[in-house]
Amino acid sequence: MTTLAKAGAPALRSLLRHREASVLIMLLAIAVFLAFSNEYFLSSRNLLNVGRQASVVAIVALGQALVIIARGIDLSVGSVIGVSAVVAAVVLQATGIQSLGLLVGLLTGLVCGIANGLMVTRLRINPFIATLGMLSVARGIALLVTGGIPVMFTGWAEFLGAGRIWQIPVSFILMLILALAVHILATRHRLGREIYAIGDNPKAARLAGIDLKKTRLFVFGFCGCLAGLGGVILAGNLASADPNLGMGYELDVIAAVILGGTALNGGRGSIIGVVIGAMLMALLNNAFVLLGISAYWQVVTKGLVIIIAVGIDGLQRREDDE
Amino acid sequence: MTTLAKAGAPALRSLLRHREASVLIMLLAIAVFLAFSNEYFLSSRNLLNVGRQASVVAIVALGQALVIIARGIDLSVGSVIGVSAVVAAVVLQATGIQSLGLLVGLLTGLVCGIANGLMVTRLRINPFIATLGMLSVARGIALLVTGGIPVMFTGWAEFLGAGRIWQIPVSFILMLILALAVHILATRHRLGREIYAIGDNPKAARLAGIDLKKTRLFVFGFCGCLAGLGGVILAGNLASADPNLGMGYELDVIAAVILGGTALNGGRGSIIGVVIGAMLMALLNNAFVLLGISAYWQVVTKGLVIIIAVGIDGLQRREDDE
Amino acid sequence: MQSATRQGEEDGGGGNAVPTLPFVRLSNISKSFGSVSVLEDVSFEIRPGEVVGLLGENGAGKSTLMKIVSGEHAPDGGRVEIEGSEVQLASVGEGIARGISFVHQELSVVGALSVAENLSLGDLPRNRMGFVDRSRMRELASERLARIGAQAIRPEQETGLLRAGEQQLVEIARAAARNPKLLILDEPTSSLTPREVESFIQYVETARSAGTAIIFITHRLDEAIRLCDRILVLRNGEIVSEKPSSEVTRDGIISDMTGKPAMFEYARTPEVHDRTVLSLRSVGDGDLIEDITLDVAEGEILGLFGLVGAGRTELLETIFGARRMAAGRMEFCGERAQFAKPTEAMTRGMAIVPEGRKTAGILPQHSVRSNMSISSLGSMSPGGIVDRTREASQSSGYRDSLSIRMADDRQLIGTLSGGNQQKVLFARALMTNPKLLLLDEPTHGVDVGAKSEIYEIISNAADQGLAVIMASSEIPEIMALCDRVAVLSLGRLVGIVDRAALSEQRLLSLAFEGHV
Amino acid sequence: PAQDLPEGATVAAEKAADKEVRIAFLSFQNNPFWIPVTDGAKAAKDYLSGFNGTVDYVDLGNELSAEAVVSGIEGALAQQYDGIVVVPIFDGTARIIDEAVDSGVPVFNIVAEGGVPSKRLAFIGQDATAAGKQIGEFIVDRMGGEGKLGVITGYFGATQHNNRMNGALDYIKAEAPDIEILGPFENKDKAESAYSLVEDMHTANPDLKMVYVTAGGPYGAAKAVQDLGLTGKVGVVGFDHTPENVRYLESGEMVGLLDQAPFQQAFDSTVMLFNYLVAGTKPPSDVIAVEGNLITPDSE
Ligand SMILES: Nc1ncnc2c1ncn2[C@@H]1O[C@H](COP(=O)(O)OP(=O)(O)OP(=O)(O)O)[C@@H](O)[C@H]1O
Ligand SMILES: Nc1ncnc2c1ncn2[C@@H]1O[C@H](COP(=O)(O)OP(=O)(O)OP(=O)(O)O)[C@@H](O)[C@H]1O
Ligand SMILES: [Mg+2]
Ligand SMILES: [Mg+2]
Repeated sequence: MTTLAKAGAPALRSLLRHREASVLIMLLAIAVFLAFSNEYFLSSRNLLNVGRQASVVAIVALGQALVIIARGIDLSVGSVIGVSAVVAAVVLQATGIQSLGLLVGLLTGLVCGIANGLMVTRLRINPFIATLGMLSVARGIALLVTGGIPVMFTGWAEFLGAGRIWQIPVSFILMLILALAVHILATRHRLGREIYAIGDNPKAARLAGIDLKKTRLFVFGFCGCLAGLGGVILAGNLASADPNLGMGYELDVIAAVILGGTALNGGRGSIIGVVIGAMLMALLNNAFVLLGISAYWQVVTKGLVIIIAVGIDGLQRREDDE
Repeated sequence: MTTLAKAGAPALRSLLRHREASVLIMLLAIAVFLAFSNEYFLSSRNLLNVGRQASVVAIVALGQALVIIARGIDLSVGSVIGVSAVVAAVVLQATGIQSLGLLVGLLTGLVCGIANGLMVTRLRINPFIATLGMLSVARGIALLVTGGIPVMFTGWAEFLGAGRIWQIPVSFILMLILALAVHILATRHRLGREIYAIGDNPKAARLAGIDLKKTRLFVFGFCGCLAGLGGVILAGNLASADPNLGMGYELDVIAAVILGGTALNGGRGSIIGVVIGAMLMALLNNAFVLLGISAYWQVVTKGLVIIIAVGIDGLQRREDDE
Repeated sequence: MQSATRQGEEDGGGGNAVPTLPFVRLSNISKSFGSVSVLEDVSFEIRPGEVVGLLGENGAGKSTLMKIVSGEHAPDGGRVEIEGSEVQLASVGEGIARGISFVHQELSVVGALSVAENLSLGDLPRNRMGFVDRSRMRELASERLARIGAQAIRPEQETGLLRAGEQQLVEIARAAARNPKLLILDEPTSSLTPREVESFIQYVETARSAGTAIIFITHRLDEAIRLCDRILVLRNGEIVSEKPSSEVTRDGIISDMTGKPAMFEYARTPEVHDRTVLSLRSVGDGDLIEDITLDVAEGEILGLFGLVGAGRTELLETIFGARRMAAGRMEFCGERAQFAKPTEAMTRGMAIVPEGRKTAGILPQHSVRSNMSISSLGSMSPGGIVDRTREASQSSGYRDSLSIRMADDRQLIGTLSGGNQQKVLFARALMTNPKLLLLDEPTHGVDVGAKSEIYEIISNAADQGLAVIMASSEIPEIMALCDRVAVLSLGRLVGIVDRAALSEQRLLSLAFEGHV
Repeated sequence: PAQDLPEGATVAAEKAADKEVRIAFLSFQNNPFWIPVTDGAKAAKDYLSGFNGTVDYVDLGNELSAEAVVSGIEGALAQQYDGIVVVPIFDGTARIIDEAVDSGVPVFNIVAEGGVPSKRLAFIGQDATAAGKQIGEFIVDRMGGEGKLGVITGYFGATQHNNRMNGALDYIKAEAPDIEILGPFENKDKAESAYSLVEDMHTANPDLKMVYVTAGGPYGAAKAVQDLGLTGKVGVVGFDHTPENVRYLESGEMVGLLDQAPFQQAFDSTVMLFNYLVAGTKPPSDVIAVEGNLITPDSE
């Protein structure tokens, strides 16, 4: 334990025991810094912007977190965002039925997720490889469906992506609701507890009568579905579904999950942490715009902040791992 | 076990027991198909081109394989490729000393790798996060060093990257030599054996007297150094060191390692498999050009081949894991 | 086999007067893994209210047989009948539904979940909304823990933070909670304290009178004789004897298990030692142990005794550099020693056979040979490249001298029985030519036959001048082997007993010192 | 206070502002193309400082995406800038641009914009399809209407890349049906990937005549031509007068390079926006086309 942990009041120390604490501290530190260095930072408009910018990453990260807690990983989320958005937009354009477009978007994500899940559970393909394959396949399908040309996407999707209710972005509200729901699922629902169990000790979980395959299929499907929703929101925000939408999102999403204290080898992680992680990433980008940091320093800073946020946690912990 | 394994002769069956076998079969299948469908495929020139195209991914994957076998992961290799190349080119431009440029390139990679290793061993940061941070920091440094402008890089680097000895690309020869050396290191050298032990059971390895920190530091440093070499080769091939060089390489490199049968959770993997994995990736790109596959289908096919190559292996194995 | 079954029928029921239908009947079960045949033509049955002991050497096939009963493995041949009808259980879940609960040999609790959740895992209580009913879950947990006398464990605790023994109790409580018709206990007592064993035995008695059939696997023969109605001995996958426990003797069981006449009870004749190898002065780790002062001489076997949690493992880890020595002073071979990591301890001449073969001992994806040589690669790698002929010859040398039984030393270590795996770990330690050998529960989960061979290995090592520190919970083995015994309680040294003064009574009373 | 216009700029400020006028200039920074853009913005900043105008150059990072543009505009609105110059590049930025304009902040698009119409004040830049056609004409002429043309595009599905590609290919298919087109293949803007693609194309098509690279990394293709000893036999065409590209123009592998006058785009747009804010002067038209300057070895 460092002096930091020793000196603190008991409350602080108990806070520090949570893995997400160090990221929260980082988040607050940056926020305080920004509040002093830019007059606009604390304006409600800017704060809500940050919330909106975090929301897609956070929503997709909710699903990713469950996948990782269950000892999986989903590299395909970025492409699933893309394919869900374009399929939804194409269907909407063809039929004009808003609800159908939305539904098809979620379904496309779900189908991709289920396909990932089946590859992992039935074909026993390593999740890294299975979803890496899906990353390519889903992107290819998005290109094929659209012929490579972005599709207009307005209506409900635009409301989800860009709408505001009393100034609060709809996507941010949606993210909060979903985070709450997934938090309850993870901590209070039987399924959630079983997800933790199979991530921590798959063998023990199986012997306790938990259906590993069904549960894994669920987490991949759920993650895919949230990626689908993320795609609809993102495309709605832009009022346009680009087949390249979401490219590279997988790293941001996984980083948010792990920054939030979820263990890559499963069994541990909190939903609150995931939201904090996503917020940190969005706040960083906001800081770059507000402070006018040059692009190259942005890249360096981003890396350093990630390292420091997690490094604080590592330093204060003992060598308990091996 | 499937009928495939049952029907085969004992030799085939013993081959199939190796995890890399299914990828090798895929590689051969594509090669045979190409040999029949394109007259140029079997020309020595084309085969050597494929070898050259695979060589940078393969060289970097050699280091990555050791990292993964020791239960780590290095997401920063793509950026390390970039930063090593530009630092080498800048030093060469400033001093004009060929050997110094080359040396500095390797050293830059080494330093990045050691930094990764220190973050993992000393600060106990999860390797995924530590190297994700480095991915950003190293790229940022590459951009800062060059101001975003590619730097001329000729001389020895160009010989390594684009030179040929009796028609055989130098980088391919280098890759073969390095693969042999790393193979010997992994299977015959004490250090290699200890790397496998650490990945297999870190706790037991520590109590058996293996210095975990030193060994982990070595693998990260070695991986960084090979990424540095990869950067020099890649930049040399283009006679120009672009600060964006190597962007996105990490996924290709990790895919090659895992396609080659290395387990993501450590302790298992072969160097031959890694080379086969890298070859498969290069062959695929070659196939797209030779067969003239239509644009978007290229993307879909790449994903499918990856899935199938590993899926064959999963199908023929029993549920032995959990 | 037929006769054995009939005999079982006659004597079946033990204390139960009413002859009921057998709950489970196995007929002519066989099972092999790959080309290795593990069970051959095994038949037996068990009735409600009966406690059957299943004994056998490591690798005899006990756990495998039970996995077939519980639905985890499918037999290659033979019939499984439950309550009179033939079944083919497809999964553990089906077995559970049929009333079969299995406490596995390997710990299988979920560390990340609370004790209460572990106790209800697979069947979490739900409220009307479908969410976990936490207060109900906690109630259930307290009730279930109390049933096996483990009310000391708090239901809301994170299971991963409990001692191994406590985790074992959680597992037993979970299995018991299902009110099973058949309860299978695979070495349940191996990491329990004497007191915990007593409460556990009480539970078994209660369950028996409530009509539960119980199969009890153990390597502790006395416990088996005391607890069971009937004792079955398995050897090389075949049932070799089946008798009411009133008719068996220790020696009889041992010769059934090993196929050899009962081994001699090992008793070492100590030699005179003078050269001190290790000396500790007021050593502590700043956490769980403190103020430990003791000396170990060349050729001496020093026992470390204590209750679970006394700090024996921590002391060994501190000596070995696997834990930070926060206080005190250590001298090794006359020189000051303060190791930052085990590597340094090993280069100076220490070696350890750790507690927890699976978690801290073996390299599961490595061959037997690699497992043996991993600590000695430095000495057999001129120029860094491992001399494979030397490695092979060293390996086969230890294979002979420790009589490790296997087909080929290039097979995976996981394919060996527990006792043989343990011998491989001894070979690993001895191959480094240490001056001090640290042993932590060296015969944990090892059968009688292998045990006596391991005793011989330890004793031989000491005779060749090695200093040995052996932490053990088994009083008989401490009595048989040790020249002196240091007793720890709650992290402190409470006494060192010389061989002359050694008695079970004395060790236990010291070990309980400080406990209320 | 009259000031001299920097070289390459064509629009002058009309009058000084009474009250300070703040303009946010949002652009990316990931390859040499952006350097003259940045220079143009900096020049405009210096120039307008004499007219009571402030130009803040805001870097949107090194990864080009619509989301980054949206976040950048949102940030600029939160900071209450009077006007915004932005590089929207993608479809999907129209909505936020409209939002800015509706809230009274005019937006000037430069370099490239998506296909969806928006309420932006004006767009200055090159029409990607027209530029593609311009290159297509050059290719047809250079190939003499026949032979094999390899096509390497940056990202499948990227609008600008698609338009440049299709602008050329549609023209070629219509005007010179004897030209056989290989591909397109994706190089993800990577020079090393362009290198390998040219290697493979030439292997499978020894009679390859030209290679068209629509986006990043044309010099990789040129380097492959050089290494294969095909200088003079195979020509590469592409975009942007970066030093790397120009080097191969000099050695002969690169036969045509179209540029986008990036400095002028950046400077003129900022000053026109300033004039609009200060004097209400609208830009001369909605779309101000920047004529690409096609350089060839002969024109050097
Ligand atoms: N899944 C498996 N694959 C291959 N071999 C196995 C498997 N499970 C058990 N074996 C082998 O079957 C034999 C019997 O093992 P089992 O676990 O039943 O023995 P046991 O009697 O329970 O021994 P112990 O007292 O050590 O627990 C051993 O040789 C073991 O190596
Ligand atoms: N107070 C404690 N809190 C948490 N864990 C403990 C505590 N005391 C001991 N443990 C853990 O319980 C396990 C057994 O304890 P310890 O090693 O001290 O006992 P021991 O005397 O070696 O007994 P045994 O080896 O028989 O388990 C160890 O893993 C140890 O880390
Ligand atoms: Mg067993
Ligand atoms: Mg212990």
